[in-house]
Amino acid sequence: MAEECAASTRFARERRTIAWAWIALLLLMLTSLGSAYAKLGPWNMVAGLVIAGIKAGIVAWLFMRLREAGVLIRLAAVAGLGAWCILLVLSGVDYATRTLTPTDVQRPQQLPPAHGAASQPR
Amino acid sequence: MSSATLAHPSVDEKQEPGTGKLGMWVFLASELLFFGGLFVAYLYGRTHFPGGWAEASRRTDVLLGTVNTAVLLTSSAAVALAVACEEDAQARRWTARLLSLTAALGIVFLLLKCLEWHDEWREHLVPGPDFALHAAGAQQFFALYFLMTGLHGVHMICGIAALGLLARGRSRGRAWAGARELEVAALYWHFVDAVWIFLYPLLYLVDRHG
Amino acid sequence: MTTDALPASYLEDGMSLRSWLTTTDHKRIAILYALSITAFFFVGGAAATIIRMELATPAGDLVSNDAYNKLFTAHGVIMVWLFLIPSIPSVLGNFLLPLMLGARDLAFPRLNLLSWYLYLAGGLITLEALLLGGVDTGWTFYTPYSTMFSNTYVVLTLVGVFVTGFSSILTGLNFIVTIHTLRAPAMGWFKLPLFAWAMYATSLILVLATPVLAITTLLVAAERLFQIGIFDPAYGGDPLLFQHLFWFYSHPAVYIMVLPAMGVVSEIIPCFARRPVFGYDTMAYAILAIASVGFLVWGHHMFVSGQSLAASMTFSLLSFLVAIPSAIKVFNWTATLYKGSIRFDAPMLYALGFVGLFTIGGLTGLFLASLSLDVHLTDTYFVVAHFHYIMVGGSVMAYFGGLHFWWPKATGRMYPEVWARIAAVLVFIGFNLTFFPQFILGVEGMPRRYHAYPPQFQVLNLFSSTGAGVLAIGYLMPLVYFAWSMGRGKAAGDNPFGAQGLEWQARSPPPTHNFDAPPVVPARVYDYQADEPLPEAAP
Amino acid sequence: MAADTDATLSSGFRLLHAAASAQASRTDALFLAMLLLCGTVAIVLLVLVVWFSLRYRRGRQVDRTPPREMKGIEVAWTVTPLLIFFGVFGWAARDYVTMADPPADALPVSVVARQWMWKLQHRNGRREINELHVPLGEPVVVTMTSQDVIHSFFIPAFRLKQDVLPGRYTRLWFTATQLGEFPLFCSEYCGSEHSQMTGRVVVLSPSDYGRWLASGPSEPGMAQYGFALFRQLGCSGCHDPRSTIHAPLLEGLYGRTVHLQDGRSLVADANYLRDSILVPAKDVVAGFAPVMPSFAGQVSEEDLQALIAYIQSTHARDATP
Repeated sequence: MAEECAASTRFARERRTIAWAWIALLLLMLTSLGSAYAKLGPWNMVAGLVIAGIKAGIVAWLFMRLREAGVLIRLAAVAGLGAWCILLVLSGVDYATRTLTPTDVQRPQQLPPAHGAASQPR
Repeated sequence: MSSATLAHPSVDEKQEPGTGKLGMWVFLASELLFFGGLFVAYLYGRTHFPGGWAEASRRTDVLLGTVNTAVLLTSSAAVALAVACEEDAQARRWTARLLSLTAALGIVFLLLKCLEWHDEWREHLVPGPDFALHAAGAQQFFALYFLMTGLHGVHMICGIAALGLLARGRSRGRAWAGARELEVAALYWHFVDAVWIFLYPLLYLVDRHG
Repeated sequence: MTTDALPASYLEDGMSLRSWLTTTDHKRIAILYALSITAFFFVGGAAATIIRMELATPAGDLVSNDAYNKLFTAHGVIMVWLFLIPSIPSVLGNFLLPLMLGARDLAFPRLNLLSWYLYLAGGLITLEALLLGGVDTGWTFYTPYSTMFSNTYVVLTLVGVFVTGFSSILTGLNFIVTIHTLRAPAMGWFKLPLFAWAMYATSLILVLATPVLAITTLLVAAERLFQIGIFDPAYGGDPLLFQHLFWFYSHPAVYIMVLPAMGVVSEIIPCFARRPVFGYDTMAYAILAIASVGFLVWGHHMFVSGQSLAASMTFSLLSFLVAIPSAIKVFNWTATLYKGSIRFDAPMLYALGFVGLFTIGGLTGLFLASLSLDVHLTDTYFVVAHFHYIMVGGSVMAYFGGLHFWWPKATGRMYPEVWARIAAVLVFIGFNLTFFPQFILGVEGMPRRYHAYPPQFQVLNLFSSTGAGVLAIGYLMPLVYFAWSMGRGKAAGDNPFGAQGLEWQARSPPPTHNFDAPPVVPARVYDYQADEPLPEAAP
Repeated sequence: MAADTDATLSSGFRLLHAAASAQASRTDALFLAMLLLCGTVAIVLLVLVVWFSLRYRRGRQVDRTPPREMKGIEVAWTVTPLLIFFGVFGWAARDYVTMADPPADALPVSVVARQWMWKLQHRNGRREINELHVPLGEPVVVTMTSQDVIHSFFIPAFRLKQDVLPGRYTRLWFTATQLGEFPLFCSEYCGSEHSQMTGRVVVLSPSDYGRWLASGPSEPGMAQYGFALFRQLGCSGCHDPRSTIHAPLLEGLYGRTVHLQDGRSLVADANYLRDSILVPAKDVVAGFAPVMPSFAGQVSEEDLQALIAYIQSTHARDATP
């Protein structure tokens, strides 16, 4: 008997967290929508991404149960995020510090003919 | 030394509790890198052509986008509830219904998405010779828009198929539709939802006040 | 050969084609991989032979320039994705990992079979693209040439690469979960053989880097079919964005190719020197360091490509850091030989060859990591020689060493020792004769991927082409005597080389469920005694 | 550092190609330092491996008591390479930075790379194809862009290369320190004739350079440009004397009377050449099949004139291959 009521209280608690998480997600979505209409300039993107980060955090922490997951599962999640950040940060170093002197592309008069290749293999 | 008991993973990995979940999490890490490449391309475009991208983003249908996001967040909550119900003796009977609800919400999402794509196709927003907008980078935005939402759509279809199968298996009490398989499928669904959570602001909310 | 009391070995456990093609036994899947990558190895090798014959003379007179471009692309694509990346992980890793961990099979046996079918599908698609007319963009698919100016089968090849990449992601996933969950209970992380460590680190890279290749091929295909304007400057795209995404995968990919080789060598040298590996913990940390720092250095491929100065400086510094763990490993292998009792069987010859050639490959990598030297040396034959020293001198030598070392375990028969040693020496000589002249060609400024070249480079190119002939013979010999040994090789005992490791506690060839009795995990890993006499099982 | 250090091991054999620019001597110095450093490390390791292999081979009676664990040596051979690497990184980075910013008074040359040729233009409009004349001892900055794919402007003798990208400018600067002619390569794969996209850099004394710059026509040799097009459009595939395809020879065609398939005969003038390129089936030469594809829509006016100028320039020299 004892473990049943323990299980049912656990289920009740679980149900409550899911409900609250769901409401929080919807509210965050609306704030994100609202923030887009405010004139924040570059901060629009930052706000959008921060709110999305919080929503994704809720989904991962509660729905995907990272809260109770072992260190191994958390490591897997962090490893994926970390690798992507490396790609972003280091290619960002290039784009941030590149002195770009763009010029319009001087298209040649015509694309070099494919030496009479009838079909254009794709 | 104690003689090592031989770990006997029988043909399907039922024996070892953690392998399925760990396997899915490692797979989701690779999926995160898969979408990550697209997000890097997006950030390149947006930082180099803010004007063109803002104008192009205003042509996306923010209402449908927001409704779709709500639908997907609800479906994510539903599948989380299904996983919780599966672990509770009394509530187990709700699992199959909640899974079907999640799959149904997924289908609703895809239908709204196709509707949105059709509108954009009609307004000549599909990159090509007769592309409507002429701002620098606008065509690039819509190209990435279709690529990202298309790729996300493909992942949705896989998720809906998996959840549908599990719902049917669960309602018929099949062995392969147990709590562990359900949790793994739910992890995948939450990931697809998390990707959309990032797609929503990046594609629809670039610049609404302009 | 197996006493009838014990169950049949995995080879005789059902000989029908169906049993082989629907097997989920990791050992059979390893054999399926071995056969398929050997086939692709000889296709890629054939392309290499024609290239070397073409380059024997300055004028481009053997094949037309388009044919030459398609040949070196085919050589690159096939060797990288269809041979090198799957070679050690999918063949030796698949076969040995469960055995080394004392497990019955990998964590997801059916996923393992799916990996092979995906690999085969990807390989056949790539081969089809080749037969239809080939692709001439180089294995690097640089835009805007690959997206706008090449009228060859680029998209079809990219689909092949995408599918093969997906197969290697699944293999990586399988290995990571297996090493985490299916180790024998007494086998802690620091009792894992270094080969298992290498498989773990390689799998991390496979899982975290290959998806970026997949999305890059998708973007190139989309750009080529629908002009999405991500890489095409006319629509505001940036060709360097492609290079960033491509090299983010492709540099860790070269560690995917060399780390398993390091694992194999770390198993062979202690066994034939009868000495525990020098500094086991450092070696394990070095493997993880190579895998993780390997993600930070891709920009050294782009020093002259128009990348910003600050980015080039950052990547150059990080590239020097990634050289440290590799240096440590080479020092540790050399130190392992100290006070050993060294035997020069074929696996040991290949392993020592690996140490020598990988050292030269690694050191020349330092030349390319230094910024001002790279401005002169990149895109020349210096780079071609550098990566061939690491991939062919390193990974292929170690792969052959591993094949010889575990051949008795896989087939229950010994390979012919004398012929194997001749082949090893021939490969070593042929390799050096082929690729060392290319270092000098690179310093003198001969650019890469040239169909015809100025006459002053001919002498060294002639050396290189003759060396390629010797190398080709060296590679053909194992094909012959391995086939011979399948039929009439001497029966090998369960542990012909007196090696440590759980795989040697199983029978040769092992039964389908690997161990008749649960293996005993030794207290210390690589517990070799140099001074005790060797069991006389070996010839 | 003498201006033109040559690392010549023996008199004949030249390890390093002639160093003909200020940057080249600095790069060569670092190259030699690295060669010595890495060479010693490689030799030390080789000697160790061979010595251990011989001394401790199986069956040889020698002391094999296992050595005690030496943590110190492991730290040593981690920290020492680290310090050396920082040194090398700093040296190389210093040179790289000087390569990256050209002096203000450098002589500007603009380069447009297109599939399989280099088009260069000097300050006063003097244009060249696949050739670059530069003065000795004066810094020259080359500003480059590409019309199609990525190329790479590579001069081995100057130890310099720089990729040339479409849609943006990239720069490369040097100070030539040796007179003479040095090969120019394209070192980034750019398609079928990547290996033909070569040229030369000619270093003249400042006075000769001044005379050369002022004298030549501002237009590049139209015939030169025509010849490059003749090859690039594939005409040489058929009309080249060595070609296996049965096509009329164009050497010295201009001004010759041509007998056509339908019995007519006419003098091969510019219009005839122009029509034969755009509508080949109109005037088929006697004894030849009308298989030539039309190039209408693929060649602009400027290309046509260049092709015709090229054919004019071939005036009846004997068609030796």
